[in-house]
Amino acid sequence: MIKKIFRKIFLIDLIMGLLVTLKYFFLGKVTVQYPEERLKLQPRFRGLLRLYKDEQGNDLCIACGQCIRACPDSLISIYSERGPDKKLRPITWTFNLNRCMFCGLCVEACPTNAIRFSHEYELAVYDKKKLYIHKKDMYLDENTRKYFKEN
Amino acid sequence: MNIFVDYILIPIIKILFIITFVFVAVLILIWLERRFQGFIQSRLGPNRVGPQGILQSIADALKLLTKEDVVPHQVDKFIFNLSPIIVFVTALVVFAFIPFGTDLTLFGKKISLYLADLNVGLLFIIGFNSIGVFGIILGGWAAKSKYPLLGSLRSASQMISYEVALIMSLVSVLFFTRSLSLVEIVKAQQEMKVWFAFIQPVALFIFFVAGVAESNRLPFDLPEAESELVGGFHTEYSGMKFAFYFVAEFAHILFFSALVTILFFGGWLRPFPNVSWLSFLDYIPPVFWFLGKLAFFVFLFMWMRATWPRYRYDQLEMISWKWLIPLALANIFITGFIVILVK
Amino acid sequence: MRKTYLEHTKEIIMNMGPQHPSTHGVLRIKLWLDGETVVKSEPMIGYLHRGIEKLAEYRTYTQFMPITDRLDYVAAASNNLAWVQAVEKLMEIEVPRRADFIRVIITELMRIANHLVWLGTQANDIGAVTVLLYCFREREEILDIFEMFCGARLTLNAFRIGGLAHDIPVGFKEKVKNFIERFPKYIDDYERLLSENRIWLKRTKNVGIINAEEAINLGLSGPSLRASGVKWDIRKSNPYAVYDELEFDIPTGEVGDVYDRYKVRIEEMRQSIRIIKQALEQMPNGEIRAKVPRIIKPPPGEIYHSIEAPKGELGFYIVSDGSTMPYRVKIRAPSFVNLQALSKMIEGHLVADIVAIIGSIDIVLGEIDR
Amino acid sequence: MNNQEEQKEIPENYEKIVNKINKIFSTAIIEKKFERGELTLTIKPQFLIPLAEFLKEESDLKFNFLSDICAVHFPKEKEFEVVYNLYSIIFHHRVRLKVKIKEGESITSLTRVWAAANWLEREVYDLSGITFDGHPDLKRIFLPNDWKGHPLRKDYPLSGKEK
Repeated sequence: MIKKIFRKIFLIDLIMGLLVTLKYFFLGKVTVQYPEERLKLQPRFRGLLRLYKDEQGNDLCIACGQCIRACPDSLISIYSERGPDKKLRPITWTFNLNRCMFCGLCVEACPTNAIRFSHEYELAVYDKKKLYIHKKDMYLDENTRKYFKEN
Repeated sequence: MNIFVDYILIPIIKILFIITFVFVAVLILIWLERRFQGFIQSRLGPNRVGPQGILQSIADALKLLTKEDVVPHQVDKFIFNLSPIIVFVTALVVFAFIPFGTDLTLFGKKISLYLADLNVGLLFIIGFNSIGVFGIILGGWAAKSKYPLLGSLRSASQMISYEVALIMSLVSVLFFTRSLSLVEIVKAQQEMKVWFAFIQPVALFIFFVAGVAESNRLPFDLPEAESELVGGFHTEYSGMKFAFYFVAEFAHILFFSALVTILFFGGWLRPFPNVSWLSFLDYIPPVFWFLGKLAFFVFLFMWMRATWPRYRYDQLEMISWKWLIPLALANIFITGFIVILVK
Repeated sequence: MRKTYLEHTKEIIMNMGPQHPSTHGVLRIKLWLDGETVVKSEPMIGYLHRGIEKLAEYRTYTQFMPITDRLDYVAAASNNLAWVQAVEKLMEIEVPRRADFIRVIITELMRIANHLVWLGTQANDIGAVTVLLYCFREREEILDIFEMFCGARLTLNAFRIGGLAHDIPVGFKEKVKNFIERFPKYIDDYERLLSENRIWLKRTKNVGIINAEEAINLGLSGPSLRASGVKWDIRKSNPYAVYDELEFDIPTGEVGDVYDRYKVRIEEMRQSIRIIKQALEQMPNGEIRAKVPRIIKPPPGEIYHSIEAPKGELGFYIVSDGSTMPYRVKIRAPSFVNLQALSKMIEGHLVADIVAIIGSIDIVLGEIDR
Repeated sequence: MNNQEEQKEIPENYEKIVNKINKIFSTAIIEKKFERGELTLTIKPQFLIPLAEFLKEESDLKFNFLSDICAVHFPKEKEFEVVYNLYSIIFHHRVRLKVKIKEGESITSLTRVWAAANWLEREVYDLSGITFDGHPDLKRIFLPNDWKGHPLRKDYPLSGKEK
């Protein structure tokens, strides 16, 4: 009982709280200064959807439409034609980044691994039309990397 | 000595000095609080504007200056504009009587480091301080919307109850000084060779708690409790008027830390004034002692803000009426009794 | 509370929300105030109503999965788990044990993350601003673990009907083990900052009391109900996944005030640590997904499956007509029913207590408004 | 909905519930079904309140927790199925009561038996348009008060201008 009164009079519980905050005062920061320092992304990070080509440079995508059916909001639209070698190739491949929630169902549904998530997460644009990404901007190379940056 | 120099030039310089001191101190205080709280929360405070973010509060001030001064239509114009001024002026005026240090001899002229030495200094300060409450009450009321109304009502009752506790704790200190002027109080501590804090620990505790409540700082910051009343009494203010309130709040902190150092920790006296072998401490000019102690108490204000939760409105009143005031009264009787015994 | 009303004073009707710093989302409460004490209150919701149950009727069972993430966006994994297990129960699919263990680990980690968000915002509403930052610092580590596991930090969408989307990556176990060892120390820090603090005790003791019968009658569930002394946790009473093989105990309070709810949730975080530790040790090898047809067409019928979400009993009632899209999905959201008990808890308290009580029942508006 | 095999064998603890109900309300249960470990009883609307009170108060049934109320709309038969999911915290077992009502009919409110029903019924009223008589303040809970139509009906227009 005495200990309780002693604690109550000399505000021990309040001082204990102060000591905790003082401890963290000296323990140093945990935050990352965003534009200069950046966090390391895990390999499975789901960034922007990108279209990939095989070694010879033609599309991996065989325009089967699995991804269109898998997507909850069907944000991908493909117009395809039979190429000279009778195989279906996509002519236009538009992706509506506007309503994409990065759920990854399309990547999982694609039989030929043609679409995968890149590690880009700075996807802000000034005008909405840029969010409807067309085939030429879907590949991951130097000019598309600037696609989101230069605005 | 001609009148001009003594009664006009030097006071003006002192006034300018005090105003710049208060403004610069407040700006640094704002920046320091955000940095300090940041480090406690294991993050960096503002560090973008200027080296280590020092110019951050200047940037804030400029932003507030250029921000559009919104005056909601249903507001009572005159009082709405008047109340920030009241708060700001009272917060500034009280600094006139704070003695920063002993007299300074510059170009052969003895200059006292305080603007005026009223023999009723302390009474004047406390009186002026309670006028500041009007600013908050009128400000909240004039805004004519529900949240500021609640905020201002809360601040009214909080101020009154803690004003009583404040003054009573001072009374027990004044037994030993026999004069209300702050300079005399420090001199009294010098003669008695001991700080009042060691004689009157209870009064110190009450005074400090009441000081925190007066300046609306965290354990008692009901009137502008963000999480409950959105913005408390200054919800409707924006731009320069809001800056007045903000500066006034920090000026209050500065003022109460100064008062605590003067009344309880010997304004500009070096620690343990009577201990002879500590005399090498005399080389440090008295002003630094005063500012050092001031900084410690300001640090304490910020530390409390970062750590403790907030009291509820009625608990706040209960503490003052049921705990602080009876304690202060008992303290007065005991000290009075002891003083008579000693005489 | 003043019992006698003077003739000329009338109650002021105050509007708290929908944008208010402490209503945890777009909740609006209409308050009839007498001075500062609440006479009557009526929560108004619907500001975040997206018609998720209508959406469900026009999407296949796998397509609806990412939308369940958006229900209780603070604890997305438990929504996924409830949905996935409901469909598995409907189609009577047997999930491999390894998948069940990983699901338990992820949902328990999400429970800790949810309680951290709750503790941070609750403490911040009552005034202790630093606890919020400490909680989010620990939560950051959990989100990194999720990012490593499935690539997304908040809306995981990592479970699939019949198992998991993909197996745990290399180094996942070490990262989780590392987190578990350090985490109890952090909880002790929060306790030292808050549990004995007299201001915290004054603000939370005997505030927003609700006794056991009233709570059960009002449909309260989860930590808020256990704080009133009812020992009911779906993980123990109707075990799902592998909870029956793991031992942990269910913390309960006595009075059912804000302090008890605080104590119960803090203790629950410690129990989750125990669960994760056991699950990590006992996790068998093996494949992570059952043989599931590509297009999922459950037999016609109905199913009601509920799990112990961090906020209470989260249930999915699915009526299927044999097609690939559910005929009707009803989501029993714990926050929705818990919020109903709010007006009973608030009566007679001050404005400052409302903030503490809202924080203590831990509501998320995404789940309330659906 | 067709139910395939007629009388699947009901495990004895659920059988106990059915017998207890039949003993008192002999004609209440229209159809009982036991599927995937869940007992579903379709009952006549007028027996709703007495049966609910019985299930709640009965010593060894104690369904004191109303989990969920849901309305399923069948436009072909032009009827609604109001589904009550009950749970007993003491005995950890669940039962589901179903009541079939025609469109436009109303149903008695259960707020007298379980207070939890208050908002759940308001939600069903708001989204499916079934009125519950005896409900303390039956008004819309999610949608604005002047909203026309009830979204969760199957015949609710999915697009087009608001009429």
